[in-house]
Amino acid sequence: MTDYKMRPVEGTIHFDGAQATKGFNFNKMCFSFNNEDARQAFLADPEAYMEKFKLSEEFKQALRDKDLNKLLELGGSIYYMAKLAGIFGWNMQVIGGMQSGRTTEEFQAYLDSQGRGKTTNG
Amino acid sequence: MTDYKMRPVEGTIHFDGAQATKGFNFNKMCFSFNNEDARQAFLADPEAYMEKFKLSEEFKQALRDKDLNKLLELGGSIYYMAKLAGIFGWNMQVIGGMQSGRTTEEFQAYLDSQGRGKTTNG
Amino acid sequence: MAKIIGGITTSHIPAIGVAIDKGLEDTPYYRDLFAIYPPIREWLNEEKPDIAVLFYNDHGLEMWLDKKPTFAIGCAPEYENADEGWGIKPIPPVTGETELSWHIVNHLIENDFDPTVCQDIKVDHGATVPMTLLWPNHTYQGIKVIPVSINCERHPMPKPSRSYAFGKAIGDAIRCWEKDAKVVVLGTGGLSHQLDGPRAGILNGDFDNYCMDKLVSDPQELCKFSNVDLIEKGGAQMVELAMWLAMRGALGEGIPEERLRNYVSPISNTGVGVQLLIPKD
Amino acid sequence: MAKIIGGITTSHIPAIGVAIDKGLEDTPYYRDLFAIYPPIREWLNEEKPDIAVLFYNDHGLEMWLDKKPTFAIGCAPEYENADEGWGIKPIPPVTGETELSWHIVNHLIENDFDPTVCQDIKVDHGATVPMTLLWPNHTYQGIKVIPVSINCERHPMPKPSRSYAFGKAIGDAIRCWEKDAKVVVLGTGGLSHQLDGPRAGILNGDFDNYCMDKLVSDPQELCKFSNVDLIEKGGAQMVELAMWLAMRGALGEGIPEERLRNYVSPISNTGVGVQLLIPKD
Ligand SMILES: [Fe+3]
Ligand SMILES: [Fe+3]
Repeated sequence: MTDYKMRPVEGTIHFDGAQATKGFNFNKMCFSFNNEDARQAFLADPEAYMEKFKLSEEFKQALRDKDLNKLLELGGSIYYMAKLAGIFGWNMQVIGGMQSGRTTEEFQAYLDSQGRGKTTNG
Repeated sequence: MTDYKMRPVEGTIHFDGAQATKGFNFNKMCFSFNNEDARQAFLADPEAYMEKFKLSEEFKQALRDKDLNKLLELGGSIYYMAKLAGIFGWNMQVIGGMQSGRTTEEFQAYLDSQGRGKTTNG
Repeated sequence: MAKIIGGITTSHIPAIGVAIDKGLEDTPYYRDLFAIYPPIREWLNEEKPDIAVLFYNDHGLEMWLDKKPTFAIGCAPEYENADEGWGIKPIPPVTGETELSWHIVNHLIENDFDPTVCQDIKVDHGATVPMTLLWPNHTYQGIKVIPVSINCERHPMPKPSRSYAFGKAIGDAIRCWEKDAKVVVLGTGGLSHQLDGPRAGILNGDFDNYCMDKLVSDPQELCKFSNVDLIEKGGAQMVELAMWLAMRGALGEGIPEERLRNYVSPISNTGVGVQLLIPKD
Repeated sequence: MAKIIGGITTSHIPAIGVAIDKGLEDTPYYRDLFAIYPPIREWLNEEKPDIAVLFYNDHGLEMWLDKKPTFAIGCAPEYENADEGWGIKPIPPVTGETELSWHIVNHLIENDFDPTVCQDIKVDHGATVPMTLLWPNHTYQGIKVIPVSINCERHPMPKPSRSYAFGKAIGDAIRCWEKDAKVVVLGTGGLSHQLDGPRAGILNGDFDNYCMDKLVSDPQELCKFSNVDLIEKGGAQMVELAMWLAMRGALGEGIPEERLRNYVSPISNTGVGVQLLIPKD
């Protein structure tokens, strides 16, 4: 018998079958944001738009709160959630900061602290 | 080196990659016939409907002629073409006859000649 | 642990669905065919499986050429069906079983299969006709279903040996699922028929019965066929044997008991086989 | 006969596409990164490949959870791209190469891979950013492209060893295509990055360079990793190494020449590696 449970990694929620099942409606809503009209419809009336995709109250509240970690925990996939960036004017450093409890500047500094100086070129 | 050409079978056009490429627009049109409104739109104005799906003149003429073998030869897939049955009121014995050069009755007799008597039950 | 209690093969041709809709089961044309279903239903009523893993092929409802999977497995809580263009009546949705679905998907990926994983698909008559035949009057809604589709439309199609191996991996996955559940595996479609071209109408009852024999005793023999071999022997749609092989693969290596068999030809343009196989413990 | 003349790895992060759109290539932030592309373009200009086989992953444009392929291969004459929701500009479509696509599909099915076969898909930045980087100013329209996508979003994802084997089978298929054609293989995405969760922002330059070393000399070492191993070492999106492994698989068994390498970190949230590998004859 094989154990298919993925080994946990701290600070990471594996987007697996269980998560994908829980988050389906939410991810479907975010998937719709590939379309500009959909983004405008959401911005015009977020509550109605969330209702249209049958989001649970937990999902609705997490999105009202822009609580990205909560959305991940509930079953959000970062690939579809990234489309929220277009709606709210975030970039990946903003999102990174929001999730890791840093300001955008702190997040940028964290990135730089790990990377810069390791450039190999040629 | 492997030869991927499928062995020919008489009276049969293998629906392979080359056929699927040639027949894409036609099959896409037939795929649309899963929808009742689409079937009605086709019936109301077949020429406009074929044009909308950018069918080649060869495909258009074969469909005007209801020449099923020609449609297969051009790249039609029987799975999507079967949806024409709903539009034209054919069943599978009618279609079988049309393709094998038989009346529907002859086609039914051909089927029966091969099958009946081979029943095993229990 | 989950247990596979049996395998059932059955045709899924639309004509059968239409015959049920119209109440034609007891007419001379259909009587011999429908005679087999009451004893199978009786077995199902006695055994009461919790879950059906249903191998079928999509005929142009959901698995369109835009993105056509070789193997696709449903992971949805529910599967709708829909208008297919020629008059079969849609039925209320079948219920899914997401937990076992994902368990199977995990097992398949671990074992180097490359399925397309479906959280939102409609199933066509390939799935709904067998459900209606085996669990009539909407009783199918009492069983959870995992639809698994195999490309039988556009070449290249999976080799018969690959479909068998795919089914075998799914059987292994079911047997290592930690929940107590009784699972029945359905192989639908076939047997000999050809819908397209000048050769339309070919049937091969001898080959069909050979396939049913070997399916029980020695499925490896059937795995030696290429899809063109099958087309030559039983017509272009004989390739639907893929689903029978997948079902048989799921039953495992030992020779199962063949509890029931039926073969009637032609129904519509098809040689229609039905089998009930019980795996040895 | 067709010949694989080289393999190129490159990131496909949207930030790079945006930087090109805005003309930021020569700013301090981007200079080191963009320095590598002129020599690669020079090599491309000299070698003039006819076809690019491009491994990428879809990020939620076309391969939605409804029917998510493990491996998908394009067989279309043309691939559009589209609005992805956060501001990268769509570019004119890339041109396909259906004949080689189908040849590859036939070879894959023959060798027990189970791809989803795509006659009509849109490609996302995973494919368009590399095309724009390597063939700027719309010159990518002069090369035929076969996009091949690998699921890097939802677990279970193909094992690194499976992605390598998949690429290897595609390489074998290319080498046995009877047409004279020069083919370049592109592995896009990676390297270390994590976009999601409290651990967002992790980078691992040492591991990235280790991967680039082993990709050349001993890709089997990388095939020993599970996807969780990669996530631990390089973040949740380190799994995009799948495309690098597929590219390397396509180059064949021998150790290629590493003609060029570049590594800059961070660009956006990512450790960005670029390599040009030339297979030995
Ligand atoms: Fe069928
Ligand atoms: Fe990516």
